[in-house]
Amino acid sequence: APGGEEAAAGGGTDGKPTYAMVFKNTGNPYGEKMMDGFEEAIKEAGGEVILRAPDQPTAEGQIQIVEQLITQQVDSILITGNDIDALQPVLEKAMDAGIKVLSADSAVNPESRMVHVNQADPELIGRTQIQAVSEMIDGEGQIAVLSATSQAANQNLWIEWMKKELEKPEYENIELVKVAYGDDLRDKSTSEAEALLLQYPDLKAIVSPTTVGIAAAGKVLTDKGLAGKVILTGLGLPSEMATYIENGVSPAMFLWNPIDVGYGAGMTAVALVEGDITGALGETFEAGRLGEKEIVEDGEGTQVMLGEPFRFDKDNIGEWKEVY
Amino acid sequence: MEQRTLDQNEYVQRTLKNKQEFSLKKFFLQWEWLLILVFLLVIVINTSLSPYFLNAAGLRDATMVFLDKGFIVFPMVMIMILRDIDISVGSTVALSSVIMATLYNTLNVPMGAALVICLLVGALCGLINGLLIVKFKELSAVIVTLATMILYRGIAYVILEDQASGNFPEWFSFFGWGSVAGIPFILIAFTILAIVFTLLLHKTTFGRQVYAMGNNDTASRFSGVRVDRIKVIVFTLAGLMAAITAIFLASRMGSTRPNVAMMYELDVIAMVALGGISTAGGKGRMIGAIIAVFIIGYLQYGLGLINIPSQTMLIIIGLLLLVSVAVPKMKVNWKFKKSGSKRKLE
Amino acid sequence: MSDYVLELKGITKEFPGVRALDNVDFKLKPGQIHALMGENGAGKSTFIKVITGVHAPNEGEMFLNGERVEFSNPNDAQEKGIAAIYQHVTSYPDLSVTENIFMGHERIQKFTGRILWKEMHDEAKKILRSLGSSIDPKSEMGALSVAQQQIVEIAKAISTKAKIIIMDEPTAALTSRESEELYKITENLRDQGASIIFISHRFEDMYRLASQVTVLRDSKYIGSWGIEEISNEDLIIAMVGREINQVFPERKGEIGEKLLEVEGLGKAGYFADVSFTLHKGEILGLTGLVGAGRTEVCQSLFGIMPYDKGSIVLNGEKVKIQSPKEAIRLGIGYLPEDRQKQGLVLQWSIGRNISLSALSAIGNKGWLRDKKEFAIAKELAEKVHVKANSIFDLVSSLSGGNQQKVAVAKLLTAELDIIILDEPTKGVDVGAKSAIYEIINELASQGYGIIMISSEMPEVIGMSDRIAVMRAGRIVKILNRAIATQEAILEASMTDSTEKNAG
Amino acid sequence: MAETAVESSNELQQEKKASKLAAISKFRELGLLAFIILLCIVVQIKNPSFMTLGNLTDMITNTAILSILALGMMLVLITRGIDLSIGATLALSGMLVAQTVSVYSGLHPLLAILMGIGIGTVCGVTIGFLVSKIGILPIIATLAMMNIFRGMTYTISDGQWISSYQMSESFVSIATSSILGINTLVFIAIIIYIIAFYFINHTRTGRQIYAVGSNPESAKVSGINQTKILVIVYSIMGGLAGLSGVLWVSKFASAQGDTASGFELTVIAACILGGVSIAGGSGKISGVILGAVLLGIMNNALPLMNVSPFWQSAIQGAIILFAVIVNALVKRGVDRNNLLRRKI
Ligand SMILES: Nc1ncnc2c1ncn2[C@@H]1O[C@H](COP(=O)(O)OP(=O)(O)OP(=O)(O)O)[C@@H](O)[C@H]1O
Ligand SMILES: Nc1ncnc2c1ncn2[C@@H]1O[C@H](COP(=O)(O)OP(=O)(O)OP(=O)(O)O)[C@@H](O)[C@H]1O
Ligand SMILES: [Mg+2]
Ligand SMILES: [Mg+2]
Repeated sequence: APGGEEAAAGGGTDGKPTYAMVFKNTGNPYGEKMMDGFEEAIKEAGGEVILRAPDQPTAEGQIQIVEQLITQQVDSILITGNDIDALQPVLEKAMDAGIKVLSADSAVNPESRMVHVNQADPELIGRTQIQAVSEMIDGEGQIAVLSATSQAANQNLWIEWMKKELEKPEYENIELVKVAYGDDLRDKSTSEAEALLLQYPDLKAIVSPTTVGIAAAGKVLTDKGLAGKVILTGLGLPSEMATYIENGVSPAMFLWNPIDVGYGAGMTAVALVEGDITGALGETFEAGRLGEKEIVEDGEGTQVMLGEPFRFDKDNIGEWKEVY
Repeated sequence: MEQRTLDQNEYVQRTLKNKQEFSLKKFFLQWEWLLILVFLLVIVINTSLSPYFLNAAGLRDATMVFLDKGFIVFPMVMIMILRDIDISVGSTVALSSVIMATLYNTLNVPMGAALVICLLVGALCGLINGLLIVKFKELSAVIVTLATMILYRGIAYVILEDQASGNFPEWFSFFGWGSVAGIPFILIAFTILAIVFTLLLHKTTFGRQVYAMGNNDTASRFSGVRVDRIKVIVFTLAGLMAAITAIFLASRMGSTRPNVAMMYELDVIAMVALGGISTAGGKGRMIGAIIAVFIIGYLQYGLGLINIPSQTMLIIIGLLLLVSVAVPKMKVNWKFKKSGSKRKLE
Repeated sequence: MSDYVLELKGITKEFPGVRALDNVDFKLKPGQIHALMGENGAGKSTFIKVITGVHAPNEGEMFLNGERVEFSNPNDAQEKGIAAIYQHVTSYPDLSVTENIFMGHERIQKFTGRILWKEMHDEAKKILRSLGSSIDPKSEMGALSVAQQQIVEIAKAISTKAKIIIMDEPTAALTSRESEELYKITENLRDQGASIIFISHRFEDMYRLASQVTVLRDSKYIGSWGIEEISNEDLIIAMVGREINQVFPERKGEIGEKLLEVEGLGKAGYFADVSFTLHKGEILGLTGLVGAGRTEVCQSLFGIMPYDKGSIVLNGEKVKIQSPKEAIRLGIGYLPEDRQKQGLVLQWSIGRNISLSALSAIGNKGWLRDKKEFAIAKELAEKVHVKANSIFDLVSSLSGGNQQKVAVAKLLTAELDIIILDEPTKGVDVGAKSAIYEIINELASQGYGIIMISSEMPEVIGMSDRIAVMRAGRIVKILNRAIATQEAILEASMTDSTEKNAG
Repeated sequence: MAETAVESSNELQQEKKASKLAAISKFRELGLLAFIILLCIVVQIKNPSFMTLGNLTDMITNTAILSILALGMMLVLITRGIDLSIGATLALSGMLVAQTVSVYSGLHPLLAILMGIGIGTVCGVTIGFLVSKIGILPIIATLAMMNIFRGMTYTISDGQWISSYQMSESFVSIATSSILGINTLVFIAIIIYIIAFYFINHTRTGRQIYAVGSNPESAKVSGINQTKILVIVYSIMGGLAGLSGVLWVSKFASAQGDTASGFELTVIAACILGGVSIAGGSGKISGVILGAVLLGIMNNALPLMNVSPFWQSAIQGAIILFAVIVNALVKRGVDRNNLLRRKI
């Protein structure tokens, strides 16, 4: 497209480069925090920011938005994919138009992006949760996973790694009895959590690698007075989980800082636009307050790894719950 | 009402006119003019708000993105004229595209055949809806399609589980991305089908019977209209068009999954309603709904270009729907006054 | 006190494009049964609705017992003791009979506002029994037959203990026997001090009941006479503006070969053992009490409600009729009894209605052909003398009689042998009635075989060559015109079926 | 008509018999009830923990909100309307109340509930006004308002959720506490049902709702104020949705922008399963309860039966379809039987 070439020449409205971010859906505090971080990074670098999200978490909605961004000749698009493959054609179109495309948090496939910004190593995320739960239940007993939707790429990957970790001999007394899906809906997650408890009376722990699921499970365990009897861990927002960590239902859970993820992704976008990096393996760049980052391998593509999952427990939840 | 003052003895013999008088007033008071006005308004406002809006390439690409739902609008117009509703169309899109992808990727069926089967699956979904609705008259279309909405998507989940299926042949991307002489293929397909459906609804005996049923189902049956058959055909068409949407959507996304086209039905219903087709049945025209597709499409596109948050977009579209439906209600009064004053002048 | 309980002066009511009432006067004396007559579309029903506050008049005044009143809604009228039985049954099909009777004036407990169901059921039962009906007050209104619903409507008017009761064509759906019942009720009400306005197209009703008659024509007040002051001929002239010489016209054609032979037709729960024959050019009257199942038999022949027993032989060939489309193809046409619900698309023009059942014949390979359609519509509409400006007039804007003519015209589009007419003159004025009779006769003389359902005794006797009498789902007697008398028919329709002597 | 005198005693007996029969056949949801019982038996065989007190309590508690909403939807459907905006109304009221609670943690739970009802009622009155005064078709008015309310919820929440730590103990305990040994949610639902039963069956306004739906034309002639009735009905629906918003947020201890998105379809499904007619005029509380219960059982039992998550939706769809078809067939059977009984 003719518009694309202009964009490639670095056209913003007033000369400043424009950076767009497209999150999964609107009204998601995790996404809001990521956007905050992204904005912070872009402001530091002196660019314009566009923050968008469809009202439903669908790839179709994101495609529409990306089309609009292409027309606006932005310089870079950061996307948190609602679907790993479905955005490929439109993102390829964006790249053809000279726009720097990268994903963060929830990846799109390597062909659709130049680089992915990974909040934490999926392997590490999966393994850490099993290590934690093992410690909490003294390496023995039944555990179950309560996930988001059955299609959620992130969650599925993490669950894969959990299963791998469980193959290690030190976990031979731990049995993963079921992976349930609460579809990130409050009511469904609650029913699923209740069903787990009923179906497996000897259940020792629930691992829920999703914000809505872990909070719903926390609520169920609290209401049923099962604190200490059935352990809860996983990935969740500190604000949502504060109550259940403070009341002992969940001794600890994990997450990374979405502000940092957004910030890191913003810095990566800036580096791409300014030509410091191209997304090739081995390149390094200065990621503001996060220090120097290197582009590493990620299957067939490349990624920037931000850190390890952060552990929240009684000691630190108080300060973090106000943050996000 | 002049006949009242005519000679009463003329009671028995009387000639009737069979040429319809052309009334300019009536012509211009059609709902579609209002829609065109709204459409122009959308264009003007968008152009003034964003320098990128009146950009041929951008407009063309935007058209490619929002038109896929438009295919379902055609049969939905007929369904709503019939006083029914079909909320399973989104699920039909998912199921037919998932089956198409599975056939091609897992069962190694040639893509051409997979496309045909996709259309057949869509039509079959619609046919099942139609048959259930006419065989079980005590169930309304809402409940039948509500159940099949869950069922069809459920089957799509059973087939593909948590997987996406893509890797279509190169040429398949033509549907969603290709152009002929600079005009997007999807726009060409949409235009052709728009003409076909407009003719079908307004120029054929079939369309006439659809309107008859929408106005008075019983009287139509008593007049020898095969009401069941027509209903089944219309619902089958809805399934077929959903399958066409499925093809364009899968092509555009390069892959498909069980959760595509979520909530499409509500968007489609909104477009049809904005197009002046009343869910009370029997009224409205195809052209209105077609204009409505473009109004909503370009409105969303234009608002997107100035980066209005999607929550605000929701509110704006809701208001647009309300206002445009409320205005003609007030038009009645206006028309009344207007015609009164006119009469004095004549 | 005024001499009149109700007096209206200079009432004018306009609808968009229609002046339904034009400077109409009306006076009702206490304890009087006052007939209101006029052609279809004369404005009678509209006038009633002005009285009951459903419509507000554009001009004019209304006095109740000499006192000026203005009703803004039907509740006001009800409170002042005016009750009405409207022309088109205004029931709530999903609600119980009791509720239908008491809608708008439920018995409620003071303070709590609780509805007193038991009291209402008992009262409803009492009123229904006093009307000689055995309807269960707890049953659902929609499950009742049209006649039964009419009774409930009457019960409703009685239950309000109204001083002025208005009945808009209450006998339209009733047979003479049931009408007789209604006459008694009406007279009883009068004797108890109520004043009654009675609208009907049947002269028998007026002569039997009324002491005063007021005529409207073309929205205007024509005059008001004591019943003895005006002759039948003058009254007809006042109503339709011309003379109608003979109500049942002479017929020319003769009866030809056998067209239809029905043998042992039955449908579980509706009718059984129905056998009769129909010849070319013959009019077969089908009568009986309301609810006898006449409609069901005919709808079976037309494929609406397929029969499950028996056989139909058409032109010497055995046929099985499953759908209306098939029936029409085989040459059977049906004029439904409820023209508004079953016969016509009210929101459509005359032309479109006429062409609806012949679309495939008018169209060309599925395409519509406007010219041909309009030409056919015009021809047929003129043939049955529809009174309108053009074939593009909406059917909803026509009066009842003209609507009925459009419905008849619809039948003539197809190539039919047999025409079934279900209550073809229900609620139709004298003028239109005689026009419809003429049409029927003309059709018969053209060689159509005609089955005519009717509850009006003079009509059946005046028109039919033979008369089949139904009772409780069976044909109990078939009478020849020569021997058919009111008494013979009544006897047949009421004799217990166990001692039936089939004809 | 008037054979009363002759065969009065005979008729009386027949009448009694007939009315008994009618009473059975009047219970239109017979097929549904049979289906539910059958389903329960199947589930119980597959997983014996289904019929335990604990599980039943969970199930009923989880169905309480659905059943409250279904009641309001029934009234709307009876008037020939539909309300697609309730999910959004619920979210809006839940979010506003949660925000209020997070600021004024001392807010009495009762006030929070009243506030929710108030917000919902305002939403409902708006819709009622659009439908009755301006004459916009309910499906379109509520579709539009659904967008508007949902957009407002996102806007006022600014993308943030209100989490359980921001809610006071007393607020969260609305959903967890019990009254007279019954969980408060269930208790509220029962109270609402009792009030509704009285309102619908024993007050004039209640009956007028049916009248308006059964035949709007006659309602006009009977002098029923349709505007009033429609506004009342949509306000009740709104009020119940607002109440449900508070209960929802309290039950899950979290308020999100996308709370209960798409829930309106579940609610409508419950109503229609329960025999409420989309065409208006008919619908009974008993039916709606059964409809809600059937959906509740499905939500509860499918996870229990260890059904693959990929099969859940297909099975759910099939069950709904099957249930309505069975119900229709049973109804047909009853009607046919009645017909055959008629002697001809
Ligand atoms: N609500 C309305 N809107 C517009 N026109 C109306 C309305 N009601 C009646 N009319 C018109 O007013 C005229 C008088 O109608 P009305 O029903 O009062 O006649 P009628 O004397 O009762 O006839 P019938 O004997 O057929 O019942 C007719 O032309 C009719 O079409
Ligand atoms: N006691 C009854 N209980 C229930 N339904 C009845 C009863 N009696 C009659 N019916 C039904 O009521 C309907 C009869 O109504 P309808 O008035 O149409 O009969 P009809 O003989 O065709 O009379 P008409 O020609 O006047 O319409 C039929 O469906 C009949 O089966
Ligand atoms: Mg009238
Ligand atoms: Mg009949």
